[in-house]
Amino acid sequence: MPINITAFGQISEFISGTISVDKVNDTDSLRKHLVVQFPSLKDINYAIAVDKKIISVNTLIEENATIALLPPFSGG
Amino acid sequence: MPINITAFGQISEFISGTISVDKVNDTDSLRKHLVVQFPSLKDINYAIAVDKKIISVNTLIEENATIALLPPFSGG
Amino acid sequence: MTEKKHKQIFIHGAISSSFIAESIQKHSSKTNIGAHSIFLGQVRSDSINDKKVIAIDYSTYEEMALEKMHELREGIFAKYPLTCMHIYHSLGTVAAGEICLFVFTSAIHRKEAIDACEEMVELIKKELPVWGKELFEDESHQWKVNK
Amino acid sequence: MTEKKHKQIFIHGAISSSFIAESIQKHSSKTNIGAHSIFLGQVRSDSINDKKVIAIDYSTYEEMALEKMHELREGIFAKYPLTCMHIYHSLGTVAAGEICLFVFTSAIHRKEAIDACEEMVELIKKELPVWGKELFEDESHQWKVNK
Repeated sequence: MPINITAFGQISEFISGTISVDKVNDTDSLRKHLVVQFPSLKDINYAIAVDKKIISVNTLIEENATIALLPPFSGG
Repeated sequence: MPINITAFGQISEFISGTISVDKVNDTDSLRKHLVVQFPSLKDINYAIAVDKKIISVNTLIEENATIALLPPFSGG
Repeated sequence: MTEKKHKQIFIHGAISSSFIAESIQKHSSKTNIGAHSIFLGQVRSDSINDKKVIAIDYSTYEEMALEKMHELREGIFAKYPLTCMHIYHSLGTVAAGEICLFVFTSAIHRKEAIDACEEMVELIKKELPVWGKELFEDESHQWKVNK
Repeated sequence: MTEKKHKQIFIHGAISSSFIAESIQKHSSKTNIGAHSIFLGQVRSDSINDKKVIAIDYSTYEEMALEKMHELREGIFAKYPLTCMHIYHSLGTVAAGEICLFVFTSAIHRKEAIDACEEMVELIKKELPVWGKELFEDESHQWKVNK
């Protein structure tokens, strides 16, 4: 299914827009898929937010969910 | 001897200028003398500064010393 | 799903000293306030591998950031008896020497204002989805890392 | 006996927000600074026995206060790696809602600026020979007590 992914910070330099992925229905499998498609992700300790909440355990990705890839914050 | 005393804060409301005292040559005897002359001092927990330094033990008062009576600070 | 409208904290570009002065001035009518604590983050011209940072370009995930800030505010107000708290963070380019973060807490007594301000600064650095891209003189860049 | 000339910290009347803004602005050329911490004391309109404080009249033992402040500054600079520190205290009458104390520390990193600012505020309250006379609406007064 196509997943709408928004990437931020340094990840936004190589990922943007909607990504079509097969057999991905949870965040763990999304991670595995992304690192294959974008090997640069390997070196980035990023968090995933589903509908604006950072998830800490593997989470099902519902249709129309908003997925965000968040490298470490560096505000202030 | 006449002692030049500067009083601050609430003490300045009833002590000002130079005070003549007899048989006073240290800060302990000055305290005893002052509380007789100014009974209001009894209720004020004041410090004495000799030449701009707050003294913590009985201290000789040299001629020309600058004596200050300092009620609790309340700046800020 | 109704979405609560959260208070805006983002300002485009640097936070000016006159903006800070106005914020302070506005509190003169609140005569129950005894103490203000203010933290200002200023963009530092660090040298990294002999290249000087000339500016930081800030970006955010705004919807998430405003929701998170609402949650952080509620936590701080529950913990400290504050009169008020104001927070502003820059987006876009902020040159070295300019202000990019303004945290302003006010309370009856100093302890609460000071502690709340410090805690809020730490929370912003750790939990607010904001990213700083350090721009060098030679137009190269590097992503900032918070300590 | 030669007397060292110490930095003046006293300002007659309230500390204006534009004065604070100028102090902040002056630091924009110091691009090694990453963090500023500011404490502002504001005169509170407390009610004491049903009488409202409308202003505080501050007085000091100036020679002693400047000597003491010099000593406190040296202690803080020895303890914290600060870029700079500025301190201003009002003398004379400051109305409720106006600023009477301005402590401003700057450092490369936030921790030092914040800790130094907080410690300096505590030292000023405890060790600086300054007295505040709280003035009431009916022209009576009471001497302020610091907690």
